[in-house]
Amino acid sequence: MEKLTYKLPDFEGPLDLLLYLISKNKLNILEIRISDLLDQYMEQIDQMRRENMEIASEFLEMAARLVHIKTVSLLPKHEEADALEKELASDLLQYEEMKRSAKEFSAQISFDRYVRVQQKIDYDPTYQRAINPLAIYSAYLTALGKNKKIPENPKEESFEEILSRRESYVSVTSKIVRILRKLWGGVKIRYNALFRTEKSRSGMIATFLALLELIHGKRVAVEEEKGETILRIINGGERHARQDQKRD
Amino acid sequence: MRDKIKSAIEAILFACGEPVDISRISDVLQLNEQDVRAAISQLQTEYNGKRGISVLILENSVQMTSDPEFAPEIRAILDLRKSLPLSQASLEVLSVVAYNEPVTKAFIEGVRGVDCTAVLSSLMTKNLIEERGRLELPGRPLLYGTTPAFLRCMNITSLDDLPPVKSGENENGDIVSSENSDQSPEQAETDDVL
Amino acid sequence: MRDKIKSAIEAILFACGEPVDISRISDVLQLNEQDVRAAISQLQTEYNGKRGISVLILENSVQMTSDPEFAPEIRAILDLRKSLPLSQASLEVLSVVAYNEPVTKAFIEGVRGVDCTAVLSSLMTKNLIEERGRLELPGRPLLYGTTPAFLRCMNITSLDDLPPVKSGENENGDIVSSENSDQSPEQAETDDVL
Repeated sequence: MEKLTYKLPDFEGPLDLLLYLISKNKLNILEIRISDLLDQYMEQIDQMRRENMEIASEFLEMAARLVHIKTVSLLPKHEEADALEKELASDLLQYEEMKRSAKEFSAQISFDRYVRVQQKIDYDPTYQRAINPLAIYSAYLTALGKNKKIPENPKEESFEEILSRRESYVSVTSKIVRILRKLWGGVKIRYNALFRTEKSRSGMIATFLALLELIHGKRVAVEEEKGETILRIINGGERHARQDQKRD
Repeated sequence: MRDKIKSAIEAILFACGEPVDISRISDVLQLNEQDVRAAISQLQTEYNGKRGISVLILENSVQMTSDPEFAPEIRAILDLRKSLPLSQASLEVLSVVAYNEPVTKAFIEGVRGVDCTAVLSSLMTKNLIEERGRLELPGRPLLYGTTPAFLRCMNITSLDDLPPVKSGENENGDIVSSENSDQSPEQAETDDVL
Repeated sequence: MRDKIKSAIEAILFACGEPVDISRISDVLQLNEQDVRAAISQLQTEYNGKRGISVLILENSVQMTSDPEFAPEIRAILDLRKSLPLSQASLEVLSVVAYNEPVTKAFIEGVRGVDCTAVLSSLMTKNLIEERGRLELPGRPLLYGTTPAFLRCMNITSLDDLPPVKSGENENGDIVSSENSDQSPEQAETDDVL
């Protein structure tokens, strides 16, 4: 659902990073030494890893591409490597050109000209041309495209994430209920399994807070069993004393 | 050389459209009201009756409007827009609404995979779709549905007269004629003006 | 004595607000396009740089706007904040679209090497780019192009006024294309679905 991607500061993508490395080493795009470039590129990726940044998939795809070029360039025949290097060089030149245009655009673009909304006049703007129902039908199939299946109206669940952000307290309560339901009747579950179904970060946080709450209220116990952290319900999940009365 | 004060007032009146308090203009331009009124009266001399735009004073406010003499031309220009063919984007948004109404903007954008703000607002202006209350979900998103004017343009009495779409009907958005033979596509075609 | 043609055009431009096709004006005023263009060019001489209002030609349409010099005054009156500058990503996507339009999302992503969904949608919301139908290829990917508002914000009359691309590699001034940036239908299909 939620795609968490961070880009390296100041880099718009893998090509941008490559261009940076090339200019830092004062290299010519048309004469890249692929193994040097690959080493430096991987250094950057490793750095991102060390800083615990989630690396956008595009950066990894580029790493794979560089590795591939390096691999084929080790083969006795060089045609394929040459072709791949040329392709990379052309991508880089294109990207460089685009960055240059973007810079020019940035200097030229301005939002200081204001325009008017249409003057209120006594006038009926209703559309008047005939519309072919078949054109609507055909447009619908086109709009659906590969989706094909007719979509459904949004459901309550799809808003859980927004809800949990807006009123995180409610969401923690719902996670408490969810955890208790899972452990009901003495079922033991692994700690990790609790989070596996959470697709969003806020969902995970809410689940974790809910678990802390349950442990605090002595309704759930965390134990170790055969080297694994497991969760178990205490006393059938009954609420202990007055602790979290105020919460509901 | 242009007169800065007059030009600033022109720019303000142009952009606002509605009547603007003269005192507000004098605040923003840091001038006294008398100077502002003097500039406005010069603008009136330059515009009214000489150009297609007029400057009107209404008690303590001032407004720019088009000269009513040209109302027929303005209407004629706007009329042309009512009979331009719809864009592919408009047709698609209309179709998504027609086959699923009432729907939210998010629903339409989910189907099409693209922002539809501008298209929606142009279809609303054309009276082809309308607001239909709100969905009782967090955020209470607006719902959209088609209008009687839309049915009139299609020359049908109800959305049920649209060719039915079955789930998984086709691959690439081309018209499949075999499966929806009851709702004769040929018939519809004769109404087509495009 | 006022010039009827110029006044009518002024009234139309003022009342419509948005860019108006020059051909539509010539239809409504029953004049040939040359005469309309001549009148517009006179209006430009009378307004631009001399008044608070400007008349701009944007490709085949014409629009009245406020003079940028008075943007601060207009913002003060309308209680608007200065719009934020575009992000680097937005500028890059804009430049790819402007130099190659109409283009698919897959093409833009091929050039930039990163996903552009959010940037595209923000540029559409800002009305700097718009849908331009679909590419007649399997999957029928959406096409994007720049808007008259883009020309207006860039202060140019047509995309031809953009600085030429000085590409190192090829002679005809196009951006060097590579296999990677081809409008691959497969890529388009998978990427177009949100």
